[in-house]
Amino acid sequence: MNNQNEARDVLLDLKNIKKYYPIQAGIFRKTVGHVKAVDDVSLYVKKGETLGLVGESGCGKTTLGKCIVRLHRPTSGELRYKFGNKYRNLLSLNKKESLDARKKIQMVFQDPYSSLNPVKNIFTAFDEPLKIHGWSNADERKDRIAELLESVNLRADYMYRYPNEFSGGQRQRICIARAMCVNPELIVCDEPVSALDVSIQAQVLNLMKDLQKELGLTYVFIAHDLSVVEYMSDRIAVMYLGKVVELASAKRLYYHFEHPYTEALLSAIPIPKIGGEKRQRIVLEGDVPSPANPPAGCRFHTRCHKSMDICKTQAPTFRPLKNDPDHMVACHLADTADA
Amino acid sequence: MLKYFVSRMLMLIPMILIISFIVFIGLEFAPADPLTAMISPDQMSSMTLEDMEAMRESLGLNAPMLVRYGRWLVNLLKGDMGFSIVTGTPITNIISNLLPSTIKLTFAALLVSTFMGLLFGILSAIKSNSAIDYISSVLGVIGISMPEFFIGILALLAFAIRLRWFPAQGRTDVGLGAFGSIKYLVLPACSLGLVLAAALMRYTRNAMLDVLNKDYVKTARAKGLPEWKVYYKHAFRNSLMPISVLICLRLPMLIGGSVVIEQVFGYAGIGSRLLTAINAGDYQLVLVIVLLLSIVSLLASVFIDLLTALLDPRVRLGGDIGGAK
Amino acid sequence: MATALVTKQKRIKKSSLAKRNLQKLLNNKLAVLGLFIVVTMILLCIAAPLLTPYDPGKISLFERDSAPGGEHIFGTDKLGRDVFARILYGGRISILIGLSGALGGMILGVVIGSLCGFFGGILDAIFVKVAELVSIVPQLLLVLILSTIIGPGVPNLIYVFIFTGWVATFRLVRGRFFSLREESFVEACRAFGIGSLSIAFKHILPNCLGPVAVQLTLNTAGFILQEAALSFLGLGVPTGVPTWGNIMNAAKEIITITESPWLWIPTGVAIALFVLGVNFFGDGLRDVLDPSQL
Amino acid sequence: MNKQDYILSIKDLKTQFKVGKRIVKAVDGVTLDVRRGKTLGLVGESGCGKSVTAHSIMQLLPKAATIVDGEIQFRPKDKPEFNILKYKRTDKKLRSMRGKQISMIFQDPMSSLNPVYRVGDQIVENIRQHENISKKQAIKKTVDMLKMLSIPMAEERIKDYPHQFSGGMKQRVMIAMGLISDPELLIADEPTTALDVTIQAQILDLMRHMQDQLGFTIIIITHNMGIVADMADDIAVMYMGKIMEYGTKEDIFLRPSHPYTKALLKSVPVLGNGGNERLEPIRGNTPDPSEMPEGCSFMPRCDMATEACNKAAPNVDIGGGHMVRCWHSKGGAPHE
Repeated sequence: MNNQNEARDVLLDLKNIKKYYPIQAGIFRKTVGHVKAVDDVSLYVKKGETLGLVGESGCGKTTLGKCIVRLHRPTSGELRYKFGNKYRNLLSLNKKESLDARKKIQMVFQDPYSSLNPVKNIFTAFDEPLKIHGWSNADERKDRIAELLESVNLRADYMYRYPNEFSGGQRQRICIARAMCVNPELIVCDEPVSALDVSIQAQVLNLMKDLQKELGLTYVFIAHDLSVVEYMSDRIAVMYLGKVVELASAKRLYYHFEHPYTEALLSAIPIPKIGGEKRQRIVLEGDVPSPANPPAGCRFHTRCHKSMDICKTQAPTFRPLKNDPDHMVACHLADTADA
Repeated sequence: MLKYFVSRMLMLIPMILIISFIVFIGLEFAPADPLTAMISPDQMSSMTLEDMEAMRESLGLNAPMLVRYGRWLVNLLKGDMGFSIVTGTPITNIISNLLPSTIKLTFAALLVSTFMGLLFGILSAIKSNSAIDYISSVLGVIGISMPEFFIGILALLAFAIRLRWFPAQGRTDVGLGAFGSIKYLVLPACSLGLVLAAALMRYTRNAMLDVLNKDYVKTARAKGLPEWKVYYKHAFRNSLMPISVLICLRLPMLIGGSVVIEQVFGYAGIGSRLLTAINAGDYQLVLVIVLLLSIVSLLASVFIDLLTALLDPRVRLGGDIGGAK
Repeated sequence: MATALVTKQKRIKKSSLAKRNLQKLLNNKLAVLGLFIVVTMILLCIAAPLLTPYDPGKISLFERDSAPGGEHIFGTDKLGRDVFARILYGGRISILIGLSGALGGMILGVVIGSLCGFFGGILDAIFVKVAELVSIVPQLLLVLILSTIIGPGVPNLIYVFIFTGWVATFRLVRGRFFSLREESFVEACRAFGIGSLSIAFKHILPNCLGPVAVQLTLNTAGFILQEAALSFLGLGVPTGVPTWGNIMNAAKEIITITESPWLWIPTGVAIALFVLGVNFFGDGLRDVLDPSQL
Repeated sequence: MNKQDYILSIKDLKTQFKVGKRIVKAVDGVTLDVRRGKTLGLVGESGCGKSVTAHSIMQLLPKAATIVDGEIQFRPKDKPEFNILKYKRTDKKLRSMRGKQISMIFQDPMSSLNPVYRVGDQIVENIRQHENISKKQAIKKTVDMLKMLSIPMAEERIKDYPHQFSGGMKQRVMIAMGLISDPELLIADEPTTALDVTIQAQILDLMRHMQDQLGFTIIIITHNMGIVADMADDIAVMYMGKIMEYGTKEDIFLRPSHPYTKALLKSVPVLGNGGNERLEPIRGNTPDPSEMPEGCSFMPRCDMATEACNKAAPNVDIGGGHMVRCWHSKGGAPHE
């Protein structure tokens, strides 16, 4: 595996990540079950690429993102990250290493309004992380903050303003600048544009693309909007009820999807174009089942338009396709290597 | 719902135990001989010092504290609350004579304040930023800023002494029918209820305004319902839940206030008896009254809480409040 | 660069959050009125020796129970003490009790509330129960037992108020912490590896201070009313010390109520006016700090 | 076209909000015709006034808002037309129209249903407000409608409370409530914004299906250009309280003429392009609605802005009812 990682220039390797939340009930808060928010996910992120994570609400994409940034601690699994040329499990670091790792992996959050502390000005919001991560000179910090703000196309003297003086788009740019203040290698972007107006979304998306090119950043880009994810990502992982059901390059996914859920998701997205080829519309029935009590077998079988008997009992494994080992699917129908 | 009810009731038990324990500790520290509180004064007068010491031993007064606490609690549950060390009457008698009057008073005050608070609160929410709203808002702040007893004294002076509409002092149930005793209740209950009414009004106004901004109120209007139906059926019903939380929170204050108000009006309730007991150093009686009033306020809060839970299907039908997502 | 820095410094002053809130507060007429009442009354009480030549405790049997007018603006009480002087000097103690009780309760409530709100767990569970207990026993009764146990006196009354008054602030701070600790800005702090205590006290707590300040005004008002009620019953501050409640104590008798209204009406009005001022100010503060208002 | 072909004609609607001491012109002179039996998509970014326009039609505005000017002619079938704005918001005439001839569904199905009443009762309430029928009949009608909207086990589910429904199901209930009195116009204010894409597809499908069956008119309000492309026959693009461009779906998507419409279309990623084409963002921010620029409101962000744009732009018909509010579209073709 390590050789394979080296060959692919893998920066972050997720192995069998699970995140279960206990459900407690009664006066004695007895655990009566678990919400399986993320259930056995294995993925890798290559250096310099953008891995898109897409899925509907409750599919576990945000939880997975927060596990990567270690805001949540996975119930089990390994998070291997490449420090220099050595892979280390992020979940078994000592205090000093852990702080160092925090410098490497940062996050941009969904809601630009709650991402900035309303009672602190922008300067303070940047200053403290810089101080913690070794910027001891106050003047250097100030110059760094000015530089960061300018890099996201904001004026340097905005640093003395308070968050409520900025629009949503400006706030999100500030958040991106803040995430970058410690020179991270990997940024997990959790729905960074879903709270923004359409005309502002493009500003932020383009800014993120430019920064990536300039600084060689690696992104994990989480969103529910497949068109945005497709625009941003090199590879896309589609999640459903805590599991990754399909992983393929962005270019391939749209035309060569294998999983019926991907198919339905693609067909459900309204496209702002008319004419062109007529898309076949697949309207899924029913609602997403509760992750506390997922269906047996393939989790998608209750809504799947191609469901077979085997799907009800046996969960498909997540395997590479026969003709394209970089394209992985968890479906009994897919023509996978070992099927 | 049953589950909710039962768990709510079960939670009462430790609360009552803890309160009673605190009260018992208070009793321990009280500068009085516990023996005098346990033996009837008639019996006491015929006893010698040795007898009393023997009695002490036999009553277990020298036993460890926890044991005595247990015994005291059992006695309380049996209805044996001991004797007043000052007047020598059994406390049970005092309580059973006076507690109902106080409960009547607080209940009447609760009714008055709920009625007035809801009425004016809803009015000023519906007519927000109008003259009614402005006046009742100002009156509301003035209301919560007045000491209860000051309101009481003013009411006494105006309605009882000057206008002579109501009796100025005292209250007795003897020989009076239901209507007879209401005469004595009106002024104290209104003075006591006024402060809560003001607080409730301010709160109701905000709760109603909050609910009126909700989407389901817009839905109700979009159906073409007349305004009164929108207010009554859709807005008011939903604002009751936060309002009842406030009532629960304020109930102990109301019961505490009854002590003051009874004093002002010379109303013969447990509150004014409490004061006499404190001034006379009748600790056993003081603590039993405190315990009982606390329990009354606890029970009343739980009762209101359950009542509102009944209104909310999310609680009534159990499961988590968030519901199916 | 130097000029750039100067303009930056200017901006700090210009956009300081506190200053803007102060500006909003000054635009709120009721809040200004409330503040005016409170400050004026406090100043009057402090300046009591300048305003009245009388000693509030000096008994003068020749001038017993004299009606207002002449030398005594508000008349004298049954022992011939000047009522106006007693109200001014009494205000000192009543306000002191109310303010320090509320401040002490606030500090206690903020500390316990933020610890419980941030760390949760058993600590939280215990304090929630304690708070429930303290709030379910009628506060007046609680104060009654406590002052029966530890005895009357100004400091004791303040302790009792602190002990009973932290609950509201505790609930408030704890609740704010519970919702704020899920906010993204807190998660961002954690993602940077900022320590828990720093997050709790430097990042979350400042966001709670607005509502805490409002609660402080509510508690101050409440304690002044409670002190008055307790002393009115003769259970608060020892009768020798002039407080607003103690002055009102005379109005327990119907004869005083009807025949000597100067003994209790001015005092009652003083209490109501001061508490009204505090409440107006608190309401204004709440409006200013309400994030839903622009 | 005949006047009767338009179910609704809005003329120069102006709705203002009072925020503190400031006046916000949320809707600033909207003129719009809605074709009977068709779907009109009202599209724009947040704060552009699209929702306020819809709420003005129903006169369901919050208290801080006032309609200061304009005319909204509503032409129900077989009944005389009338100007909605002639009546006060609580007028009986309007009440009998709301929920009967014009229905509305809102953005957030989670909060649009009253949590303390049974779902069935909330729909029955709507029927009985407008029709004098027995409760039993009303319930039967409700069940039938829910069945039409493919809610499983409708007979049982009408006894449930809103919190027992999922988001998509709640929105179905809202649609049922809207359609139960057989309205002529359904106003859907961002009906799928709070829902997941697969559920969104269900709801949009359902709305189309019901329209085919019952033949009502839809005004769908959204910020999503994809949804209007999917649903609408006619499209109105709003910006800062004004309609910038109005035309058929083909006009807007194949021959967009207003710089704002063009910019909007270029700034959203289109599925299947795989990130090949770089998006072209609209520069700057949406201005504060209380500080509206003089002249054309899009001018500060417009690449084509010239001196002329300092004056309010005229609304020009560039052919076949394709209206554009821009100085540069005079005479039909925008000149560079």
